[in-house]
Amino acid sequence: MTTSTAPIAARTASAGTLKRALALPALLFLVIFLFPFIAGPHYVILMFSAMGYAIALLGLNLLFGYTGLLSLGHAMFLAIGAYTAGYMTSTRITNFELILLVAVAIGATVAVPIGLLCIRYVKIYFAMLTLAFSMLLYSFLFKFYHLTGGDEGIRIKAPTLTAWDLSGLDTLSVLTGPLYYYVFALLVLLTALMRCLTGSSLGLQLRAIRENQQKAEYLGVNVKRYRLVAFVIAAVYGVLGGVIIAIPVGLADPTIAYWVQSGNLIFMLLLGGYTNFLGPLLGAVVFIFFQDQLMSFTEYWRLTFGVILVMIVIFFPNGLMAALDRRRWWST
Amino acid sequence: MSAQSRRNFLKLSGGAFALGSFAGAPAFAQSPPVKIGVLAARSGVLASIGECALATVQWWADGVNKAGGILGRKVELVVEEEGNPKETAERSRKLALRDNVEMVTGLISTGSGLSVGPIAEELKTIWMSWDATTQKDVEETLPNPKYSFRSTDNEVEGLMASLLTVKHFKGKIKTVANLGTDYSYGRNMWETFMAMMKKYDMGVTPVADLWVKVGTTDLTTFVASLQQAKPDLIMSSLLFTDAFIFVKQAHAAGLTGASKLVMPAGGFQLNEMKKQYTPEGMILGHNSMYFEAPNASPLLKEFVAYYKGKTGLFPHFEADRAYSAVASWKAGVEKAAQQTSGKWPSKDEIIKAIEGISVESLGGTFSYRPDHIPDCNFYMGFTTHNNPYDIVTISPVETLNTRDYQKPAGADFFKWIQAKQFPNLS
Amino acid sequence: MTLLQAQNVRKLYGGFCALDDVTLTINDGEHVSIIGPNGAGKTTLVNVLTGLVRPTAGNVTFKGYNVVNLGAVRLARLGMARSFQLVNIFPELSVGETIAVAAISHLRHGERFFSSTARNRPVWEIVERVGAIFGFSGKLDQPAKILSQGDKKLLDVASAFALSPEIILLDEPTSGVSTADKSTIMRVLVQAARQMGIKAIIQIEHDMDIVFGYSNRIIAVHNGRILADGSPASIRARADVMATIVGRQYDHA
Amino acid sequence: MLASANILVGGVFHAAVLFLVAAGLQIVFGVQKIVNLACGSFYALGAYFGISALAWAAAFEVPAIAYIPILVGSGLLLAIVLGPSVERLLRLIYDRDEHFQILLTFALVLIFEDAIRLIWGAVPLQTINVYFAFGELRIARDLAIPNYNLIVIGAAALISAAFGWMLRRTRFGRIVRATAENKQMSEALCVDVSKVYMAVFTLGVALGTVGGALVVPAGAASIDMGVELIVDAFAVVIIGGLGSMPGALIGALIVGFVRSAAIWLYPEFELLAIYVIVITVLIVRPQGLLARTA
Repeated sequence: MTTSTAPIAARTASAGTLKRALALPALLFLVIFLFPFIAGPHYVILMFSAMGYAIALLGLNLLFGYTGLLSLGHAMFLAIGAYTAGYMTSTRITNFELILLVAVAIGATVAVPIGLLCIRYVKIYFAMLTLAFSMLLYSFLFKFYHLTGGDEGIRIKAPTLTAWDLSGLDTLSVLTGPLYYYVFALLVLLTALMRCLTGSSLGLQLRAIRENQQKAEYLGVNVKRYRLVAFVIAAVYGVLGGVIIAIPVGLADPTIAYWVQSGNLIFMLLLGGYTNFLGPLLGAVVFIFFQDQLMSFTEYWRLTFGVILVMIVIFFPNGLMAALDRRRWWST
Repeated sequence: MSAQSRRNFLKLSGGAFALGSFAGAPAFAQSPPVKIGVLAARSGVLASIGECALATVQWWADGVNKAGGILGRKVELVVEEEGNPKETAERSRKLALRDNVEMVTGLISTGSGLSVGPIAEELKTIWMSWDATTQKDVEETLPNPKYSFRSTDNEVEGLMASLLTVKHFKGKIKTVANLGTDYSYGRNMWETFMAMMKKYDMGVTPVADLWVKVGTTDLTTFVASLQQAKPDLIMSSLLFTDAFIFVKQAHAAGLTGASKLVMPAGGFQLNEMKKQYTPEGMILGHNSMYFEAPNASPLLKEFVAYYKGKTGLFPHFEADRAYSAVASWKAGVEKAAQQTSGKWPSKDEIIKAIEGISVESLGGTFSYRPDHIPDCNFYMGFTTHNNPYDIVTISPVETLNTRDYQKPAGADFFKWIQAKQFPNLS
Repeated sequence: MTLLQAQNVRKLYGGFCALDDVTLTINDGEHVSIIGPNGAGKTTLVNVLTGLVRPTAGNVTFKGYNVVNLGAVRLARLGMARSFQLVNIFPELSVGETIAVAAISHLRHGERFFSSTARNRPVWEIVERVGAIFGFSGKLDQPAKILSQGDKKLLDVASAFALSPEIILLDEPTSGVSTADKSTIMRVLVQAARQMGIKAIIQIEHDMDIVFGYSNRIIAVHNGRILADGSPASIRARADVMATIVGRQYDHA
Repeated sequence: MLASANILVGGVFHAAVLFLVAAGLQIVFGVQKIVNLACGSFYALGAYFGISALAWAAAFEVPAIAYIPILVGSGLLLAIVLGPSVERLLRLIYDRDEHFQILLTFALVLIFEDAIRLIWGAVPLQTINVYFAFGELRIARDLAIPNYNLIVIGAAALISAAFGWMLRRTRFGRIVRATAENKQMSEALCVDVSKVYMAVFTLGVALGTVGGALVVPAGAASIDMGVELIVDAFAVVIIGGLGSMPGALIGALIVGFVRSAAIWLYPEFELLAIYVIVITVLIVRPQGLLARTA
């Protein structure tokens, strides 16, 4: 990642600099928090799925930004999340926390074997192997329709929360109300957790692995184990994101795992700025809302996105955050 | 909690462009235009089908506006794209919540139908579907839909094709093969076909069961496998580009000489079923609209001329699906308005009016049953080369009405077939 | 007490015999210089001793474990560190962070996923101490990629030292540095070794002033075989060895 | 039994199609270490452009034997226009991490899909009557193999042979292989690497466009054919071994036969079979069957 920026600020940042450093994330979370009061229901539901993408991208950036592994198959974990929600709600288990827990369990159990295979490779081989696995899942979901519903997929009914009694509300007010803030809390929690992980020895050692695998090994960094840890954490975040993204859609179907969706996830990451901890959050929000407007504006929105991605890759590799976070408080 | 705040913080003005054209439209009263949301596929396999249906809706809107609009209000189309289920769900919510359209019409793929159906009910927005119906769609997901009006059951085409097969090939065929399109529609067709073969104890044994992924462009291996199986008759539910590519490559390999072909939905690709490689005597279905229907209505003739002029192609049955959806809704609005003395009726009143309504659509009379499933004509027949075009046409044209060939509301399809006495075909 | 032992080690690259039947032991308190002409097999020897390269025959044991089966990570944990001939650093990481990676391994804090590294006092104490010894105190926050070539090499060595290993193998630590600075670097290495409690240093070296000035044992390697192995005085006395290795009589003042 | 010969030919035909695209992917990766996600899009563009070229030529009542040269010519022409311009785009980021090069080609996939619909529209297109213009090889009463399929197989074999000969025998081939082995060294020996990269990338694109043009008469051109084909081409290249041309041939034959066998024996398994093979190869022999060590 020759274009990355300088490392995290000096160990003991003074109070002033810390305050300024927190301004950016605080603003971002404030906007998301206040969104249901300031925007119409359509946009609030868009933000709902943007939060799902943000969570998935936080995990993916642990792989791409921190460990330097480009996964072209991360959408398979979105699909695992969606189908878990589908299977559970269709057997009348609609408790949201339970769905998330089961999704995490399944995501982790799938991610460990796949991770063990994939982390032995880097660069192009890792990208192609992850792509092959996601297309394997796509074909399975598509072909074995007795189990997975094939192209029809599986219906996802609106989940229920233990703390809140949602029975009185219709799906729209659930999505723009209590469930929105539940997912918001989850986003804050998972962002804090990821911040803690990347600030811990794991974060530093993953970056060392990214920079120079051999040197890291000779300094006692267990490359295989930490790459697997990063892969499984990324998968778990991906599965959680998958559950959240699928709820407003109300359907888990094979197209979620198609390889072009994994490409879009990386696009969002680049748009936000993968060399920045907050890149995933900003990338998800900007991409979702920009796509919403672009799709209504022109039927050739893929062409426009393609051109934008070319511009980002060539001229703005560090994405939007590089412009916003001048002092690089949050760089990976 | 969900604030309906008017002050829209993001001021992301809906970029959706209005489509109704103005050529010679009469001056409209100051009443606001009636916005109709259109979800049309623009990319991937469904692109050509979506574009045909969209062109039909646009033609319908121009006609309506020229004749004074609906209850004096000009029709304005807000077009969005039918993509994968996630994108389609977002677009349908945008139409309902952001553009607050009066009604949403569209959708061809089953996946997007399954996600938009519940959203239409949730947002209390009338959805007049073009296609997007499968067995599963009907049973569990929307047991008694209020705002969604869906299309005919999938199996109708399979039923009719089976009856034609029984009528013309009973005793003449021993072995059959399936070349199914690999999604729910294809499975429904094959299950229906085999159930009908059993009902009329045709004594046929299936010798091949092949499934083609939608959009495949190289079917040489499928053709070769069918030649290996040597079936007397091939029932193929293919309906996308793979449909005519199969016929073309089958002809090249001599398969169409040996086996009879049944393509209940092949009419989707009527412009590509060239005489050059499409055999005569193939059962070809045109669903609810055949551009050369025997007693074609002036409406159909006018539309076919318009469409051929605009695109150089003949319209396929998605045009009728689109036309019947929007025309039924307009008729429903106007019928409901009689009770409300000309005032724009409420959604519930419109829904009640549409149930049981029947309109003159491109493919003939089209009416909605109380359970929101339509009844209409279906056209099927044996292909022939004697026509002035470079494509095959069908003759004689069997016109069958779904009243006799579509299971009643809530019935189990396979039990219904066993019991039903189908009228014998002409 | 023997730290590192090589038994009848042979290494063939296709037909070429890089190491031919090498047996040696490294003990506590030794500062070994490995000398020999280019292509004599010095780097191959260090690579075999550190498990980077698998010997064709024979084996190398460190604290009773076979070096090759251990792998670099467990070797580092057990107390063996090395630097590389070509500079091996983390370009995007800061100087402080590079040293911190080694400190974390040494302190076994590698699994502390939920405590912030920035507030981990023991790690940064090692970083500051090693940084001070190697003269990086002012540059701890600079990304490694903008350091000079010499500083990069020094950082590579410094990070190896930060592991506080028992034995450290250095592949030409002073190469590419002006002769004036060579001795300052050597003084830093010796001082660091003493402060970090390093028991043995093995150093590939070409500069005879350094070899005879600092090491207390010299191994002369030629054509993959050990020509001579002994104290600096005994090696200098061997005219044949000095002729092949140095090419002339060397009389260190 | 004869019919199973037909399945064999079907498998070889599918393999020929896959080989043309995979070879384009392979040569570009071999030399420039770039995995071109847009190889399928060039294939689709070649198909559409081939249709337009033939339609244009039909206006001049061109004889049947001219069809193949027109198709191949249109593919080459398109490659000469597209190849250099895309390569110049990639050149801006050669110094960057290879992830960025893959992502740039992903952007091209998005661009080309819409560009095709913009230029040629959404309705699937067919060429004028080429497929039947070359008659057929009658094996039995109602069992024939269209000669056009054999022509495509022949063309693919010819192209792979010419390719192999070019790489091994010609001076340009040696330079290409040298640059593949060690870019710095060949630069030091005053090889203008940027010209080699341009030529190689254009060659890769040409394999895709010519492949698309040659194959389209047997079927039709549809918008999403590019996106679908990419995944199969990946499978071929992984199985055969990244960077090895003979590997692309072996990989294409394996995928071609596995697909036709699965279609006949166990349809559910058709799609899955390919990916299972890919993953087993990547685990057992990561560098692929024929490539040198990874």
